[in-house]
Amino acid sequence: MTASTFVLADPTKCIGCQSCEIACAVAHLGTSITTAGEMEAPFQPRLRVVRTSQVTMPIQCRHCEDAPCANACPVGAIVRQDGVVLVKEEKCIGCKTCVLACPFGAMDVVPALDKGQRVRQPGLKVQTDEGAAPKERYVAHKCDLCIGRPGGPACVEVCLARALVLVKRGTMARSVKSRRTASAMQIARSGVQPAGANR
Amino acid sequence: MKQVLTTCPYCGTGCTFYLNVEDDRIVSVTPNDANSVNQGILCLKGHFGFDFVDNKTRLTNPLIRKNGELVEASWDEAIDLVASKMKETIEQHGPDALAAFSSARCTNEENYLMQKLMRAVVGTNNIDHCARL
Amino acid sequence: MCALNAFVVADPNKCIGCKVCEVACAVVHSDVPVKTVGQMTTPIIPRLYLVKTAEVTMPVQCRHCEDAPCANACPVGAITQRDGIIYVDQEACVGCKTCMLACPFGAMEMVPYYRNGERVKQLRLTEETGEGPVLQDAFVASKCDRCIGVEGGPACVANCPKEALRVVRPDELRRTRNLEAALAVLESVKNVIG
Amino acid sequence: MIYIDQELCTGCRSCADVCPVDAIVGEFGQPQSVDQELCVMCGQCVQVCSSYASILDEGIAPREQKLAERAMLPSVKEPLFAAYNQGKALKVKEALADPDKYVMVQVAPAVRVAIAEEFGMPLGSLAPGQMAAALRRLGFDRIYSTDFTADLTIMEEGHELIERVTKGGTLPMFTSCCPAWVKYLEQTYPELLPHLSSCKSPQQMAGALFKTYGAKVDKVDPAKVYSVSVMPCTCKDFEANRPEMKASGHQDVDVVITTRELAHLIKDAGIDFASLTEEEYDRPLGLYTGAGTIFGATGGVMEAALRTAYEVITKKPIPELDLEYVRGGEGVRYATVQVGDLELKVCVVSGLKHVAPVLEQVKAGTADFHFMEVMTCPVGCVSGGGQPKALLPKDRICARTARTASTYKHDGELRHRKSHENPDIKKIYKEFLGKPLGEQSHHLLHTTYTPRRRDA
Amino acid sequence: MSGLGTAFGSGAMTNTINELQQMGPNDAIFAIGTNTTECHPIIGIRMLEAHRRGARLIVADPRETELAKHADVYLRHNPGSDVALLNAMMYVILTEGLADEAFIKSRTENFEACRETVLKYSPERVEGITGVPAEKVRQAARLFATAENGATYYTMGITQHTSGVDNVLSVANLAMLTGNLGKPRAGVNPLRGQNNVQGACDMGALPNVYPAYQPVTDPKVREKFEKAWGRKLSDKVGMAISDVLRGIEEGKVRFLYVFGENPMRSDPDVNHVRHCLEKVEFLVVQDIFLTESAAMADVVLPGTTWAEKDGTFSNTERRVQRVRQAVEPRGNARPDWQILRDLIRAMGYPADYSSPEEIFNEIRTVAPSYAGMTYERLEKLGGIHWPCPTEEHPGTPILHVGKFSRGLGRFSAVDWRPPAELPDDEYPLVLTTGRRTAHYHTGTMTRNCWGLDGVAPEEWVEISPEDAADLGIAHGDHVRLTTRRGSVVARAEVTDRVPKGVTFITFHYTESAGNLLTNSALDPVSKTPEYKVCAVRVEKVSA
Repeated sequence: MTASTFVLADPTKCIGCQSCEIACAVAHLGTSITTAGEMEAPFQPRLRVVRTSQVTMPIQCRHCEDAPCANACPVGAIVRQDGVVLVKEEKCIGCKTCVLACPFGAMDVVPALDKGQRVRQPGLKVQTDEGAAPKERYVAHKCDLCIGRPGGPACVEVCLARALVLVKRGTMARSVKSRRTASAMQIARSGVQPAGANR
Repeated sequence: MKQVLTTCPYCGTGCTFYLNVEDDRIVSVTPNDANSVNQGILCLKGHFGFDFVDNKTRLTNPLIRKNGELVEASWDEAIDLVASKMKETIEQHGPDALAAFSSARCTNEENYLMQKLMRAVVGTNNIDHCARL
Repeated sequence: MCALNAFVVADPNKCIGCKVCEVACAVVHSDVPVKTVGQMTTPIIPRLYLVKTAEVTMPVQCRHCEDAPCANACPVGAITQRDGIIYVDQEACVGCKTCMLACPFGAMEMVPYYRNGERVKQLRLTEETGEGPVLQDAFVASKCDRCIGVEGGPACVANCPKEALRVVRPDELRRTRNLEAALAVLESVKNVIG
Repeated sequence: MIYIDQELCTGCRSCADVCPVDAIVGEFGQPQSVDQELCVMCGQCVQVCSSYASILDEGIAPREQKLAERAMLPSVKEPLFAAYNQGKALKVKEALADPDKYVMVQVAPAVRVAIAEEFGMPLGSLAPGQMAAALRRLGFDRIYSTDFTADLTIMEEGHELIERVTKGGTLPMFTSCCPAWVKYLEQTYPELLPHLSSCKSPQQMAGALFKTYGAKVDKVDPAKVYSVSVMPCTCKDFEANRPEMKASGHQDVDVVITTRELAHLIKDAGIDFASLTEEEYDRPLGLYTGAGTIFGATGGVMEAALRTAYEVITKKPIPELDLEYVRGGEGVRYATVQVGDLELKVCVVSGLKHVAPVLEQVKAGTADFHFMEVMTCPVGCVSGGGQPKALLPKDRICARTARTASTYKHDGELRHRKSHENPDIKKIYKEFLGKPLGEQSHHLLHTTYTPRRRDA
Repeated sequence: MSGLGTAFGSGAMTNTINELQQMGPNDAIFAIGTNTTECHPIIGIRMLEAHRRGARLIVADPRETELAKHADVYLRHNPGSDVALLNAMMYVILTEGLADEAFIKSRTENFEACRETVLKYSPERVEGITGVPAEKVRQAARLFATAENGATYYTMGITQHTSGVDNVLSVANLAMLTGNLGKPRAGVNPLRGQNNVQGACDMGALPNVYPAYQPVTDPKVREKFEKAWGRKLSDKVGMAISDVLRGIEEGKVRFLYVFGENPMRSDPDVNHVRHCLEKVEFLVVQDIFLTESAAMADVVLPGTTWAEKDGTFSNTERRVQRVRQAVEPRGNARPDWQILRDLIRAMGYPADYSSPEEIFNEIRTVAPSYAGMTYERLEKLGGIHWPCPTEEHPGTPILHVGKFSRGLGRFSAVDWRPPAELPDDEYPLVLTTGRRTAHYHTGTMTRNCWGLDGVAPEEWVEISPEDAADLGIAHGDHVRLTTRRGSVVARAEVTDRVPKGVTFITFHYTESAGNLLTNSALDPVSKTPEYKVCAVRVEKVSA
């Protein structure tokens, strides 16, 4: 089984423009943004830009090998498919346990859409002073790496600062390997010996 | 799909891009690579700032205020009303009683016509735009 | 867009299993004000439940699911959302227990119905006994209502001696976690570059 | 005796946190039990325990069985918790129903600021008159108050202190009215027992008087007198059952119930406590001063003693009656009081867990004070283990504050506020006891202690 | 415009954007009063890339912008203290012998007056005005002056002050002092905030100049235009926007034609603007949406968006580029040039243009800097920088090479003046304004874009953690901002991006219109309003 790939931003490059958020929302629309605007489709990106005086960068799912969201889901609505951790919307009950479980805040719960339109729940009504109205269905919502999109993740493609990269298993492996080599070289050069080696 | 190269309508950078058009509607934007200011990249306004064109609240007919309400009118009616009001004001109060704010968002050609209208046709230099704003 | 429904959740690493949360829950939901044990004439009927097994000790309560299966299952529409709370209208409940079947957390319970410290009786439902028909007690579905209208917020949170319970506002939580995650990346990038 | 119901305990050990003597044993997460030898029966564990018997739990014994195990009245409706004290209300109910028994009752100072809570009145409501009325409705023949013997304790203990200071007795002297404290000293610091005042507690003084002076006043056979006491305390029953407590020639106190149990009895009898009009306590053993009633609060014994000692020594009226410097909350307080030529140094310990360091000083001879009051419960008897139990932790604190406030309010409103000015105290010395520390006093009102150190 | 015109003879950006891509370790970027990564993201990205290649980056801004986070030296100066800061930098350059003496001698004039003034502004002395530690100013000055090439960039953070012209003159002084003009990777570069501000100015949509900055007061020029247009022309300088509004109040102006603008949102002190638009006898608004201003009009003319018409835009670096029609005009809307043409005709003046190209060709005959451009050349070259006097001329990417437009560069002696409105007990904080990446100007376009409004659907006012704590405001609370002119409600973003004492709001949102608050006090020369500083009171409003 291969490890998951994921998208990661470089906070030293990101300018916080939120292009990635729009690109993400558009990529998952299934229609043009003109139509989305006409339908008043909710704006629902699957990554969110953090922008504070300390740090600026989008945060999205890491597609954890042991995905806490999936392990926490009481109804088995979060699964892995070709290394991508995915929400099976039809199973989700909006309990938010996955939101609680995700250490990155990469999980959200948002109105479910069917061809850009919101979906009503069969039974649950929202009671307000004006009376009761059927509630819209909500589902867990997270990065799906734009699975099936020809150009790969839309956020990576649109980023003008080139701050977003798709970290692949191979990239990770090469980087880890080169760090190992560097680390060995450093020890060799500095003459550092493991404790007890002199004995 | 038709692709039309044009210049971004937002900030002053002057990025150029292709508008991708299907059935007379813009569906997406592709950044211009060659010989451009932006060289293959665009910001979010450049990429995603076009759908206002088809917004259903666009003005699509001239409006004339009648009995306090703005009501739809023909172009001839609207243009004639503006022209007659301009003439009337010039006659009664002189050309300097007219003023125009031109647009930093419209084309050079349009700005030229606007100032020409005020200077050559009306006869006043009361023309400005929001460069400072 | 309105915020996601908040909910209370316990930290199993802090919980000692003292049940103060359960008692506090029952106290604020008592329709007769009670301060001391002696004042209580009804059983303690909480809306969260201490789970105590060899592996875990913590109370479990409603997550106020956005698509509340309990509400979608209720045949009489007794469960609705009000002010971000999935709420049981006990007057409307018929005690069918479908909500109990639907809830994946075991957060729904069927409990004896009390009003003004007295058991509420059925309207006509009697049980045949040796001494003839006896009017039965009423039962209703009961679940966490996040202490709607209670000053100081949920009583379980306010009274936990170990601060093991907290109100989770999913949107806020996500924002905080996003920031922490971003700072972590920044730190690691700095380390690699520096 | 204090017990923990093994079926109900979740092993949270909240009780162990409040136990001053580490008598709660068991692993975290497992049902706990009480080491009866170490236990001083203060009942703080009973107050704090929140692990209740749930109606949803089908694996536990039925409620009727639990009530019987706890010797509680079957009519009790309140929820049951894991930690409990063995009740005596059934015995009282039995005695009241027995026409051959002449039932006298004493109620401790702290009961009157708490009992009303059990009937839905605000925490700390002051209700001495309604309580007297309720006791009368229950059928007690004589309604007396422990506050009277608290005044008497001051007379005896005050003189004992003066004597020890002036004649070179063992100093510092410790108060002896808290039975849990006495038991603690007996089992933990037996070598310091000579420091304890030889005075009996007010409960036991009352017991000794009920079946002597009280019987004589009422012209009844002391053997027929049944002596009941109502206490905020779960340890007073232990004290009443000490073998030496038979100065009257009979068991001085026959049975002790807690404030909560009195409430159970009142409810059991169908008495609507809240609507009762106030009634007086019987005389002579029911008339009390403010000094007697503040025994219920930490520092109260000290304050009452100082009010009397000052005037006895200086022969002048004390300039200020409210001695704020000995009042307070949980912990240790010190004060120095100028009494004539004497610079009297005092110490007040509230909460038994704070006393060990002070006792170590006494042992080492470095303790710089003459007189120490010790109360086992956090803020004295108002917070006793037999008091109404607050459902929420924050209300437990509110109740303590409110009951303390009511205690001092009651003190401020009483006609007499100094024990030696209680007319019935003067009368009992004149008619019966003679003088403080006199022969009759010595016989009825003073006692001795038993070292009970556990073998290592 | 006015400032750079005085100093150099031309008010435009002197160099080009793509020079940033050649910048490296010997070059310095000085960004003052520009939130470049947000307002000009492409240029911002180029700056950051240059910085990664080793170019020095100095940022001066009261707000800690994204660019500021990356700066080698970040000068967080108090709003409205720019002249003091710039003079202090020049003080360091002068006193440490870092000035380009040769350049000053050969290319400039009036240096002594400037020098005399600058020497009053030691970094230590002005710390109280700028709030910037003297050592930081010294670092910044050295970093900039010792670079081989230093390019200065600014936007409205410099110009939108009552001292806006002074600020610009100071920036020009600094560039001349360090010899950073007339060469690549240098210059004074005001970044235009709107797609065709440069073009509108070039076309003479200004009260004092004809196309190509030819003064209306110059008789020779006027004669030329009278001949070209066949009409007698006014020799009187016209009214600027603020004058027009006052003119309406005074009953002098009775007819107002507002073309593609929304003064009800873009102008300062909106309540005052509303009053004027209500008062004017006849108001014509030509726009694509029924804006707040259009809703008040007597006649509304539906124009078209840029995608529905042909023409040219001139970008911030004087590069003229084509705009091409991609879709048909919506409904009965018409390209704005057609509307104007028809109106001119209706007024009885000949106008028979059948395409924008014909208009452009007329422009070429009257605007010498555009004379050499044709639609064909623009097509081929992608764009041409003016001045381009002949059809053989390649255009002019860099201005003032070898010689300034006015001959010698002119130093000015500029003293610092405080902003018009300062905080007091009643309005204890400073309010400054600006933009966010996702939105543009009054939001007429971007608020109607699904994605752009999606990422920034509402106003978030920036307030420092210290001020927020003092005022009992938590992140996300609704707050009311009140100035002497009005008040708005928005949500609070508690952030260190703004210093203690400063709050920030945009002017993108109708529902929280920042310009209800701003001060209409003007720079006496440029007539630019002081958007960047006014006094404000902030309070929490309960939900």
